[in-house]
Amino acid sequence: MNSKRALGLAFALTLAAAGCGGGGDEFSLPDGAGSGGAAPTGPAYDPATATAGISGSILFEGDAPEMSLIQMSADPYCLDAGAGTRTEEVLVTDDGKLRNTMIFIRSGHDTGLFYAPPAEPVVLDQQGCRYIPHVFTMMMNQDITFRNSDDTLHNIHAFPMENMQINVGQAVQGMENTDSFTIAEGPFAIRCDVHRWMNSFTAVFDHPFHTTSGDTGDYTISVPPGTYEVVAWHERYGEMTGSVTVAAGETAELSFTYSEPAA
Amino acid sequence: METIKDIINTLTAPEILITLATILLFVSAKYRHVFYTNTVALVLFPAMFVFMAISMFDEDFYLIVTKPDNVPIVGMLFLIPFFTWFSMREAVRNDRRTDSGTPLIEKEETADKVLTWPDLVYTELIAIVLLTVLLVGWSILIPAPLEESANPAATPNPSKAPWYFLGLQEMLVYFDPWLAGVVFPGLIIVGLMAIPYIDTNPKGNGYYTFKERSWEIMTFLFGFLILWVLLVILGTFLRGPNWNFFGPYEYWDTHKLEALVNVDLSDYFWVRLLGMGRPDNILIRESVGFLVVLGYFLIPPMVLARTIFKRFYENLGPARYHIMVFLLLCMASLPIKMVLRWLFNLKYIIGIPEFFFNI
Amino acid sequence: MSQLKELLTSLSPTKLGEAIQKSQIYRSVFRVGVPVSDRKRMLVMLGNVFLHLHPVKVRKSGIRLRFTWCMGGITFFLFLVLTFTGLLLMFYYRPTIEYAYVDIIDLREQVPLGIMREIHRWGAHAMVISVWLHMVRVFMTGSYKPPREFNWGVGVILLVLTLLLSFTGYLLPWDQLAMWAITVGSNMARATPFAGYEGPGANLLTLGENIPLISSTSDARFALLGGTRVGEMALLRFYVLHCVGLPLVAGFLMAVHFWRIRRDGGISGPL
Amino acid sequence: MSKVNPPLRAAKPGEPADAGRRSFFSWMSLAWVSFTASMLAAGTATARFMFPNVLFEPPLTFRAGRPEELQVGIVDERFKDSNQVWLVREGGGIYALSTTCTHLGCTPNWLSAEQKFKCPCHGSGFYITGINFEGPAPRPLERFAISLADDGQLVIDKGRKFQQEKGQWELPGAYLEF
Amino acid sequence: MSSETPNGGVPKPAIPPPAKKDPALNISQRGDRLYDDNGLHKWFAISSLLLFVFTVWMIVDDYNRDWRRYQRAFTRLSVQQTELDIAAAEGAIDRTAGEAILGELAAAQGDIDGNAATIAEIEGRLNALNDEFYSTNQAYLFARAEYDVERYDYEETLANDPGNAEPLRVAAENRLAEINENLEAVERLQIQIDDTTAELEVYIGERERLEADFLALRAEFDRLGGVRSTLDPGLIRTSIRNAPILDFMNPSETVNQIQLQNLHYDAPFLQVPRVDRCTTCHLGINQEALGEWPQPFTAHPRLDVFVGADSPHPMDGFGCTTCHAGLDRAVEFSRAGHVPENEEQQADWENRFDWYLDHFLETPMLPMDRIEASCLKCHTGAGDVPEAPALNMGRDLIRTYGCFGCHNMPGYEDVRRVGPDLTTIGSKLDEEWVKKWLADPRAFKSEARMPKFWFNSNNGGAEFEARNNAEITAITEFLFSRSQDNPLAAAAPAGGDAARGQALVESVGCLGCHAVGPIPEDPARTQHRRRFGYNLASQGSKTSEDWLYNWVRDPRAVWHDTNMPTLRLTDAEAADVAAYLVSLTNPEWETEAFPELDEAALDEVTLEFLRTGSTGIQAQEALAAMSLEEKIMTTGEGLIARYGCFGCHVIEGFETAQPIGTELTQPGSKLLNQFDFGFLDIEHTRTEWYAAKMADPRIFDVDRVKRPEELLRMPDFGFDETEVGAIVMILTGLVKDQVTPDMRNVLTADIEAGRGLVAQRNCRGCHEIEGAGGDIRSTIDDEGLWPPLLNTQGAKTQPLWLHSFLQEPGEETLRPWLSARMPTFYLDQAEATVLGKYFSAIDDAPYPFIDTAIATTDESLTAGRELFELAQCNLCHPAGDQIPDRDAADLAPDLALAAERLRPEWVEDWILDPQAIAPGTRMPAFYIDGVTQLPDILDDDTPRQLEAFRDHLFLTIGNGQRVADN
Repeated sequence: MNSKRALGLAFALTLAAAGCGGGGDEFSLPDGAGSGGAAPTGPAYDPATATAGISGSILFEGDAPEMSLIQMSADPYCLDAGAGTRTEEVLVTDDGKLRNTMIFIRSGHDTGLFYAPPAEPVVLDQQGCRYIPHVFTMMMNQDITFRNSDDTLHNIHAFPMENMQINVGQAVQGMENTDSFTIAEGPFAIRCDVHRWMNSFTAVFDHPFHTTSGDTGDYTISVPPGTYEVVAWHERYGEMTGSVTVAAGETAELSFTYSEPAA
Repeated sequence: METIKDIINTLTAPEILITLATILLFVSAKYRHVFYTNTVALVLFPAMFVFMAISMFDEDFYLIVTKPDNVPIVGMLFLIPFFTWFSMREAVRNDRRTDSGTPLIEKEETADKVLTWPDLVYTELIAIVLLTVLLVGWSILIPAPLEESANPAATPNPSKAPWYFLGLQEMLVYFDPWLAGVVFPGLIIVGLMAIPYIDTNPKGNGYYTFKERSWEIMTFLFGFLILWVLLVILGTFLRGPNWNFFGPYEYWDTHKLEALVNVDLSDYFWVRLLGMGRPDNILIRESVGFLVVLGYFLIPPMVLARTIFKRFYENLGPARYHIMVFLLLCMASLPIKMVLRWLFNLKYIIGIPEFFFNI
Repeated sequence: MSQLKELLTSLSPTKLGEAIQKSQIYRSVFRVGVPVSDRKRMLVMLGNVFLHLHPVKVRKSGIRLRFTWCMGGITFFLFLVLTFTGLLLMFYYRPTIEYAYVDIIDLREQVPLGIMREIHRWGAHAMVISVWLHMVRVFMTGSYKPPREFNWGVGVILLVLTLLLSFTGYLLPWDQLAMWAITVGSNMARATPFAGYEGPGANLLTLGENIPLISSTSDARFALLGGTRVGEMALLRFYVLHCVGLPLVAGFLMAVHFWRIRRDGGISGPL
Repeated sequence: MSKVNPPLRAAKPGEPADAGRRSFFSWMSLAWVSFTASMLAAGTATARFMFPNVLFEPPLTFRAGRPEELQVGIVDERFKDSNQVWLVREGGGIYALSTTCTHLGCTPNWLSAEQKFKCPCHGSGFYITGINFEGPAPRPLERFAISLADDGQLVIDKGRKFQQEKGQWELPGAYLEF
Repeated sequence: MSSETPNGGVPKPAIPPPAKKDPALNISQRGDRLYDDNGLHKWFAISSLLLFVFTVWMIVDDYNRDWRRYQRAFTRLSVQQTELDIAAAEGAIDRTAGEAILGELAAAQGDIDGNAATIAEIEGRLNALNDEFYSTNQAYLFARAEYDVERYDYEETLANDPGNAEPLRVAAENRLAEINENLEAVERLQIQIDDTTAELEVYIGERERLEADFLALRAEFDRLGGVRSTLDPGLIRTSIRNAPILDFMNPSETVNQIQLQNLHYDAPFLQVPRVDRCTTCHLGINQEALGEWPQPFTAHPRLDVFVGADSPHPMDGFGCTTCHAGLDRAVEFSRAGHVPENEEQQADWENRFDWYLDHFLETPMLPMDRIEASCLKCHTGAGDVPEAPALNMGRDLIRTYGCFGCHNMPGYEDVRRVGPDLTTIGSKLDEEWVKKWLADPRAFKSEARMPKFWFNSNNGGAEFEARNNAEITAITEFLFSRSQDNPLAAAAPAGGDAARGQALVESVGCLGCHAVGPIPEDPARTQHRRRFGYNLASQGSKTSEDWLYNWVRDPRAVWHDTNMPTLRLTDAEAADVAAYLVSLTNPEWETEAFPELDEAALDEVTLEFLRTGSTGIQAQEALAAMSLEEKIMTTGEGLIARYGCFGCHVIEGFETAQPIGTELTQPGSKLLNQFDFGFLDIEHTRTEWYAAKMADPRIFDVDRVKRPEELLRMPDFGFDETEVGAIVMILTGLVKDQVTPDMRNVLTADIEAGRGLVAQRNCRGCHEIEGAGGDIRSTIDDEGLWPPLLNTQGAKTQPLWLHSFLQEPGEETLRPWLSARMPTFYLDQAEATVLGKYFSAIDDAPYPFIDTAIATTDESLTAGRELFELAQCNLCHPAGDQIPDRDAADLAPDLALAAERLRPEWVEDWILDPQAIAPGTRMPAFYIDGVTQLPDILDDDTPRQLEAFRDHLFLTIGNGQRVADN
């Protein structure tokens, strides 16, 4: 007589009220059933608190690789407007510093804060069939304006993985289009479908602590005091990381050295 | 021919038909010596046959009568009057005998006994054989009805209960289903079973008589013949689509309309009599109805006990008397409600649709 | 030749009859044998389980057709016919929605002696009429008066059972007439006071203010039909009642009825 | 149950007069009490047996979306084919109309242009309220019971219908104030 | 009866005289009693008590069902959840707004009390009007009823006896007049009533509005309160309504069921509709919010695809057991056929639910990893089933490995044999290679599709070695003896460069179907499609360079029935490819030598064949008389018949032989007792048997003593675990319970036929069709060089052009920048039409006659030219002869072809938003969200600009017809 029947007999003998809730209590609500999961809308970040600073330069050892001449015969306008331009993959200043390198904070900043995107848009210009600037950084939801200063057809085609792909054809000189990226995403390329050789690199961050080594090869970032993990990124030589601690009012120095890997 | 049919159609309207039948019943009981004699039978029944045969030529009448399931009711049309006539004739002859002092018909033969085998058993065998012949003949001649397969989506119009319940369905025209369908049938059954316990009259036990039991017989005949058999016949032959009334020779036209102009008692009292709107509170609105119904069930027993039923009250004793009167009042409520409906278009005496409580 | 002739003569019906009656089998079955003498006529009544329904002697007035119209006998006989034909029909009729109607068609079209259905149906109608006439006769002759009042009560119950038997039987062919007749008939059950969900008082039976106990799935009509409408369960339920439930009860009460007729002094007559 | 008649003979010496009766009494009463209890239990169990737990009928009640989804004056035909019901919302509330024409049972169509239901079989015409105003239809369209479920959805019970000519359109359940 | 006493003469004791009866005494004291009354009462009491207890036990046991425990728990959880929601709703009530309204309400009440008198007066008037309205309306209704009757009477008499219809008409007329009069009175009253109510509204309207607002504020709170009280109306009430006998009146704990009219219970010869009662315990299955609730209340995953009311498989239409199987009507855990996923779940179930496997249940529930099998019931078409990757993989594997060669399976009746044609084996291979290949194909190349017949688990032992080799030798020599000559067209020219060949193979498109060496695992589980072509590893050790040259140049010339298309390689290219392929060798395979024939073993095998059809002695004699050659021939032929090689290969003399495998039309419904589990210790269910069989087909011969010819013959395909699972999915999915046609997901015939051909030719190797395919992409990293995406292909190309292109793709080079070439598949007319119809059917574009004539205006034509120049299309697109001087990789399709290639309306959609049609294309976007980037032409009206583009393309550049604008 299996267990259920025995239970029934015992039950009958006691003539207990059959209806009272004897249900097993091994069932319980999953935790957090009540509270809705809204995004942390913490207090806004106050730029004034960025009293400390991190600066340094991107050094380059050995001689820079020879940049090849771009063959622009496909488009007559580019042939003369962009005559003699070379690829800008590796540009070294005459005092041995690597240009067009991104520097940004990966961790150490207060992620609970809400970082408002800067009001003024980033401008990506197309002059002489090349992108100016070649490498830049921006924040999510910050506007980016594409300007076509050439008298030929350009087609800006950004290839992010998370964000929506941006694809804008600009046939008329002086045309401008603005758009924005809504999700923070690591470095990705922006290319022109008409002119294969044109490309530029950008990265979208959810905080303001990012810059490029620009033309000088040096950089400074102002941050609130704290310890930070700093990352340098170059389109050909990849990523280097370093960490630095900086107190209020001080500027810590952090430099990175790249070199051409042995053939 | 058409005019006769129209006259009959109008005559068989429920209000006329039932009143005529009741009058006929009481008159025939009063002049039973005249009515219940062989000559009357010899005239009456052949006349019915002839009337039925002639009517067969009207195809509407033919359609209704020859519907297979209506055959037993046509049979009843002949059987019930015959047996009523026969039992009344026996009663009349017995009464005549008791008046003249000669022994009753049954009395003469009560003393001598006969052997069951063969007299009773043999006659029973013959009856069995004859009945089988009747049944088989009937079965051969008339095939059992089988209409199209049941289809819940298609409601036939009219959809009637089996023929022996048509009396109840006819009552539904006048009463709400809870009364006509449940309470009254219950009372009929209980009332029938209570008859021997109410009827304390010792006389008339085992022989036909009318004079000695006129009251019981008249009540029973009125209840059975008029309120049950006649309503069954009316429900079968004279009720058509939308449960409208159709004369025996009338075509069952589904579009025929009867003006539904029945009004509740509360309407009459508040709107028609006092000319004011019907009060919102249910109890107040229906207070009139309650008064009438309670009055109906409380006052008559008191009054009758002192007047007409004085004799009954004495030899029945209070308990039996009140049960009898209550049952009588319930039975009488049907004809009363009918009359109220025919004369004043009265729908409900108490009308509380919110609680499905309407009388 | 003579043996042949002898054999031929012995085959004559009368001799044959005698030979049979002498055989042990015959005598073991019919204790009394052909009731030729009065004594045997009485013994045959007493000895036979069916015949001993009647007393050995009866009053002449009691069995006058004029008096009893033989309505009780007719009703009982019809009941036997209906039971017999009903049993036969059960061999061909299947009480499911898919087969009920087609089985009845089969009975009409191809079942040998399918007329059993007609006999069953007309017998049923005849029985209803004969029961009513039996009631009329018993009432008109005042045979319900003491000592027969209990038997009259049993008779009324039998009348109701006959009507119910006919009512449940009416649904089984499962055609439009049947289904809608029963729908109309069962709609009255919906209005029973307190037990029907559209009857007065039903909305008083609630548990707290929002749990109605009597609803379309828990009232008298639901019990009668086994559902909220005349469907598969109703057909099955009516089939069981019609073939087993009601006949058993009716049979039982008939036995009581016959017994009380004998006990209360046989067919009524003037004292 | 046989009546307990007093013992005729004198009780045997040493045996208390009523001892037999008390022990005797307790057993018999206990017997009959438990016997009747068992019969009652068996009786109720049989009665319970007659009420099926599960119905194999097509469901008469169904849920018909949220009242907010209906617009005033526009006949909602979403449930016309599946459940043979139109939902109509007017200023004061909502009612559910049966799609069976009261003439011979065909299914009328809603003609929004002429704001009326028109039966294709014999031409009966009904207003948006269901009242018949043309053609052979003898009675207005029937309305089904409509109520609001606890989760805010409309519940239509086709088991209970309301006929205008019997004044049932004012009964509770025929109309849902909304 | 004999008179002597039966017990051997001893007289029986005298019978005691009857006891003295003293009637006067009490019944219990009289002498003539057998039992003592008191004892009787005692025993009667005991038995009655027992009866009572057992009756109650019967009632309680019937009542005490498992699902009640779950329903009570579910109600308890729902109540808790509602209380949480109520708290949240209460928090959400805007307190301040509430106070404001209450304040206003007080004020409104104040001014109502102010003019109470006027309000009372208005209400009085209103009541009077209502009363009057009631009576007049009643009069109107009665009049109208009378009118209806009179009108009917008039009509009826008019029809039947028109003579005296006139008076009735008059009566009807007057009645009509009376009606209108009443109606007018009713309407006038109605207007008055409306006015007075409006008047009243002015006073009390404010308060009502405020009350309504206040209620609206707390509407959600009140609603949830209502929900809470219906869920748990109090312990006593819930206990009463669910008590054992009383639970027929409106119980809250009930068995829930779904009736499925057109899905039938899977029992032989029965068509009983399913009635699923799973929702009796799985109460929250279709409530989205209960995603994380504990089992059995968890909501069904992916409610948008399954179970959800508006999903393709709504619960009311499909129920649960159609896909999950199990006993539909059961309401108890084990009887419903729950099947544990793994061991420890089984242990857990055993102690929590007393779980046991119900052996009488033919269809236990499918374990979650086998659930996709049920999709086959409705998705019977050839196409891929969405959301069922394993099932699609199984279908592809069956088509690639040719199971239908030996087993007849539904849907594969007319598919070609998968293996190469052996009638000309001599001209391709040598005997030594074939012998080593037959012995162990996967030793030659790991991705070989040829299954292993010898040296498996039941004939791998040492004692079988000689025998196996003898059989292999016999078969090989038999095949070579029957091999016809198949001369090669030309010898491979010298100078084929392997490096160039490798570059060609990796770029020209071979890797769409073939792979070289092991195939990397890819997450979307489509690597099995890269086995469509034979793996090219160690090809050099197999065929000669000449053969390869001829084969690669024109495969059909070598084998007319091959699926391999030609890539129109030039002779030089073919030579390079041949050189590269021949360089892929398998050195240690070549060094190995196949063992010599052991004649004794051969005799043994030959004897088996001879014994069939003749006695042992005769067989011996025949054997002795046979020469070695004859032995090899008879054995070879017999073995081919036994192993069913003709199932996959065309072999001379076996073209019409019947497949040898068991019939697999309804493997999913095969009765359990028809499976021979042998001595294997696996769970006795269908899925376990199939899995074991697929993993090692000879496993069931383990520990069995069998004569060699009785050994299991199914070869070992070397499937890995996922492949075994995929094939078992198909086998368990092919069940016998029919599903009515309207439930089946049968696509149109065109799409079915098209999908079949696409699968047969492996178009998905390169192209992505209907969302799946493009396997070659994993071998090309530059997105621009991927073969074109074929979605909207039907709406894009003109049927005539597509038809000719498919048959002769070589004529036009559409995309010069692509290195991969569209191969020629030798498609005949019928096959090309099938594909044409298929693509049009997917995009439901008209087929085959379309109207490409364009009605336009001159203004649009000139605008088209301006737009063309502004957008500088000629930067990338060649147009007939002007070819932009950019290297081929940067060129776009030639616009001159547009006129007779593209459909006009597609061109407009393409230019409007190229990314929508082919994500990742390099075509610039000239319209951002419909706004043009080409200003001041046709006043920036996008549709007209698109038409202008189209006119320019079709009429100016191309030579399309222009409808004469009359």
